[in-house]
Amino acid sequence: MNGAHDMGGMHGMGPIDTDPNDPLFHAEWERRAFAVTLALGFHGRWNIDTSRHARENRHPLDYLGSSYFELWFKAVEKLALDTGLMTADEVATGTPAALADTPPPNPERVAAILRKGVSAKLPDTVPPRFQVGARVLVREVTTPRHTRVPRYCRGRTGVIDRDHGVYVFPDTHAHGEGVKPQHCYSVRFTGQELWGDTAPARDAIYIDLWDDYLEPAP
Amino acid sequence: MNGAHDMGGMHGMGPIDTDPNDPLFHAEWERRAFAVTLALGFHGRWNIDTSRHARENRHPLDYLGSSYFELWFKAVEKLALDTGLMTADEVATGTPAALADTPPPNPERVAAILRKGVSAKLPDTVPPRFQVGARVLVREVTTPRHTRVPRYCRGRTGVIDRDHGVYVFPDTHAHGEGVKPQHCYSVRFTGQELWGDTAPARDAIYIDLWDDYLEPAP
Amino acid sequence: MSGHDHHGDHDHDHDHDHGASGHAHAAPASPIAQRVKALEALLVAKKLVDPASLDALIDTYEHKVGPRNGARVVARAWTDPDYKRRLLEDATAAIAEFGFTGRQGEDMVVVENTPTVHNLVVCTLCSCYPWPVLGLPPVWYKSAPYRSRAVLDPRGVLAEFGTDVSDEVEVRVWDSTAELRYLVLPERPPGTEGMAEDELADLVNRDSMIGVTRAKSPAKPMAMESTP
Amino acid sequence: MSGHDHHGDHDHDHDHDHGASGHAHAAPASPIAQRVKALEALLVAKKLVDPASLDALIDTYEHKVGPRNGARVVARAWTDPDYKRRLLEDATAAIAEFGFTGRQGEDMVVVENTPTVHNLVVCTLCSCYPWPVLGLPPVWYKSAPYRSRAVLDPRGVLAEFGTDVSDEVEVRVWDSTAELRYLVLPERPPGTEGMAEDELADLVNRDSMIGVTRAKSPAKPMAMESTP
Repeated sequence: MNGAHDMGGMHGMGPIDTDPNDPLFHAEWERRAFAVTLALGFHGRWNIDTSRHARENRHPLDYLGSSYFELWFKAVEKLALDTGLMTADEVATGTPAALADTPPPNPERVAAILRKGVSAKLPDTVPPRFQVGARVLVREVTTPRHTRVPRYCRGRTGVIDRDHGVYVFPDTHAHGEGVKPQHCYSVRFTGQELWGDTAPARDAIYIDLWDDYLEPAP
Repeated sequence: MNGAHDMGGMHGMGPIDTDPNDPLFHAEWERRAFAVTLALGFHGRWNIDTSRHARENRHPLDYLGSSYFELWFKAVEKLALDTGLMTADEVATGTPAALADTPPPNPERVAAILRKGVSAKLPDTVPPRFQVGARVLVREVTTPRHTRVPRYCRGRTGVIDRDHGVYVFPDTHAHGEGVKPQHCYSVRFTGQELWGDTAPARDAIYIDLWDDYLEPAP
Repeated sequence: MSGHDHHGDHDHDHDHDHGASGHAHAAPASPIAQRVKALEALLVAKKLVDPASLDALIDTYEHKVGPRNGARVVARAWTDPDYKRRLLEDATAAIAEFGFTGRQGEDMVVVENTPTVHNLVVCTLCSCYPWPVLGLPPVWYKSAPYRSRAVLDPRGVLAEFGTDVSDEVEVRVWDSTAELRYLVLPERPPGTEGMAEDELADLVNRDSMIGVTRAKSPAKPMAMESTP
Repeated sequence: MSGHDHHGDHDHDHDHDHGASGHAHAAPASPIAQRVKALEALLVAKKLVDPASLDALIDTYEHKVGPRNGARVVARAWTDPDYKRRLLEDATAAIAEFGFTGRQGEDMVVVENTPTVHNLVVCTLCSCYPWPVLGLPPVWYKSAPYRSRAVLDPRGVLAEFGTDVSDEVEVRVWDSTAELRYLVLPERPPGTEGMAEDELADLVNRDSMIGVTRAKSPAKPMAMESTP
């Protein structure tokens, strides 16, 4: 979706708070929202792409006006409701109507899950559509659904810098439509291609883009 | 500037309130903010492009979180301060430190000013860079300053549909750098050029663009 | 307003809200209302604005200049082929024949709806709108939902206004990014043969000249009751 | 937070705020704090989450996993050319040699700063960040000012962090739009010849591995006082 989360290139957002001692959490509820988000994810009812879409899919005022962990909280609450992990009635009353089928992972199991991670890399069974060095044009992808191609590079031409291999395709994965295996590349764009002649001649932006976002440059 | 005002193509803004009986003004202060904005403009201390930039040049949360006449009010207050029509001290105390040099126009004079308007059209002394029917590419113009080329058409190709003649160029005019006379055209873009293959094949978007925004399509 | 409804100011307007005593009972003023009032008072005290002129400005655009102007232009174009030709060739001059000129309508373009083309006007970057023929824009025209989607999904926007446009019809969206102001010339509704210009003008509402709706159809004559 | 400062929650953290009685005096909880608490309580009651696991998750990412991990990787690369080669060729495997693996670092890429290239990492679309080597991202990394400008004006962003990059140097910005996670290998500071890996790791701070700063220079030896 073309939402407020797609921020690359916006003006007017103000200065960066560069304080190196700014804490990671500013309140206890942020810690808990963070932990609850990870812990509920262990049930496997949604994937990272679904989760990202739940955070970004909101009115720009809501997105920009919410702190980061507020967005996490709003998203995990919605995901838990949408997937039936809990019901609106339970949230309203604070009382469980049903208990979990399977016990949640204990700390040891959690540590193992974190160490292992969930790679989005898939077996290399699909040929790449582009070779390193190829000039590619980023297709216009306008969709109200989840996508990972930023607006600021659409319609622009870059060069394949490296082929990361085959990865899960977020545009389908976020919506329960499978992983659609395809190559993901780091594509190099000059700053001037993206921002015009006033950009420094030596700047380049590298963006990770999937086969489905790209076509051969004319 | 790439600000929240440049809304074409955004998702997530919610439904349109299509009620045909929705009033033009929702409170008396909106009427007064509207009238004060027009009346102060009669002093000629700023032009419409300066005024538009004063409205749009703010944090996206401020822009999206303000009602339309709130933006007008914030802008006219800033313009009056920036141009010295009033001082911050006068605003703080509510007491005039100095009176206007010239009396403001009375209602009869205002009516005449409104009837006459201020055309941005200039004498046809500059040749057009493009002919009707020419294919043009919209240049990437990224600037923190005022510009009227929407992000959604930058880097895209269209066709000159009509030549409106020579007009004031807002990108310089907004910043007190003169009118830079040049042709302004209505440029036709297909919906698919702007939004991709999923757009209806028969849709077209016409955007008014100046010579400086365009180059011949390759 | 440009954002969520709850960010707009939908206070009831107390201008004409008289209680039993015959006096207005105003709610406490909002912070923005207070700031606007203070600014106006300062500017009046500094003699930078004439209070009578402020009232005249409001009266002009709230009550005098409005879509009725545009409707007269449209009705004339429907009934006078020569006027229609002039209107499409040089809209500014043709509209000036009615005396509709000036601010935010200095340079006009009229785009014609036909059986194969439907036009829609928007200003994605702010709220440019042809004041001399339509008055001030409605809130929705200035709002984020319309400005964001009119160029992206015009058929969806039209559907929201209850306007169904066939896939065979080309939809043209005009984004008012410059100082040209656009007026849509709606199609003349069927069943209006022989109607006078004034009657026709009654069928032309504001939204049809922005292009989000069609002109109204004439009221159907009442079916005669059969006598028992 | 993603917007203005005043939209973030900068409540003082009362965890360790003990009064004379030895008990914490908490301020009244904010609405969001109450909602989070209520959700957690419900999920615990439903046995969907294990309270001990929640505590462990927080402890892991607040205290155990952090930039010190990345610093060890960098210091090794500075001192072991063979390790550096492996790190640039297959970052995931080379980093796993330290046992730094897993969530949000499953597939790593390391980009090297040189006298002619300066790298900077951002995630414009959300806040992707290499957790196993850097821990959780700082607030500014997740915020609108950084995400909007890192790709548009990287030199301006670097200047805001006090990092001056010569016009002769190519600035490369890596936008983490996919599941690759990027770590910058900073240049080894001058004056560190002969320093041990552990000492070198002390010079490698978080921001230098995101690419917004350089690694720290070693503290200058104290000038010896001349005896009177």
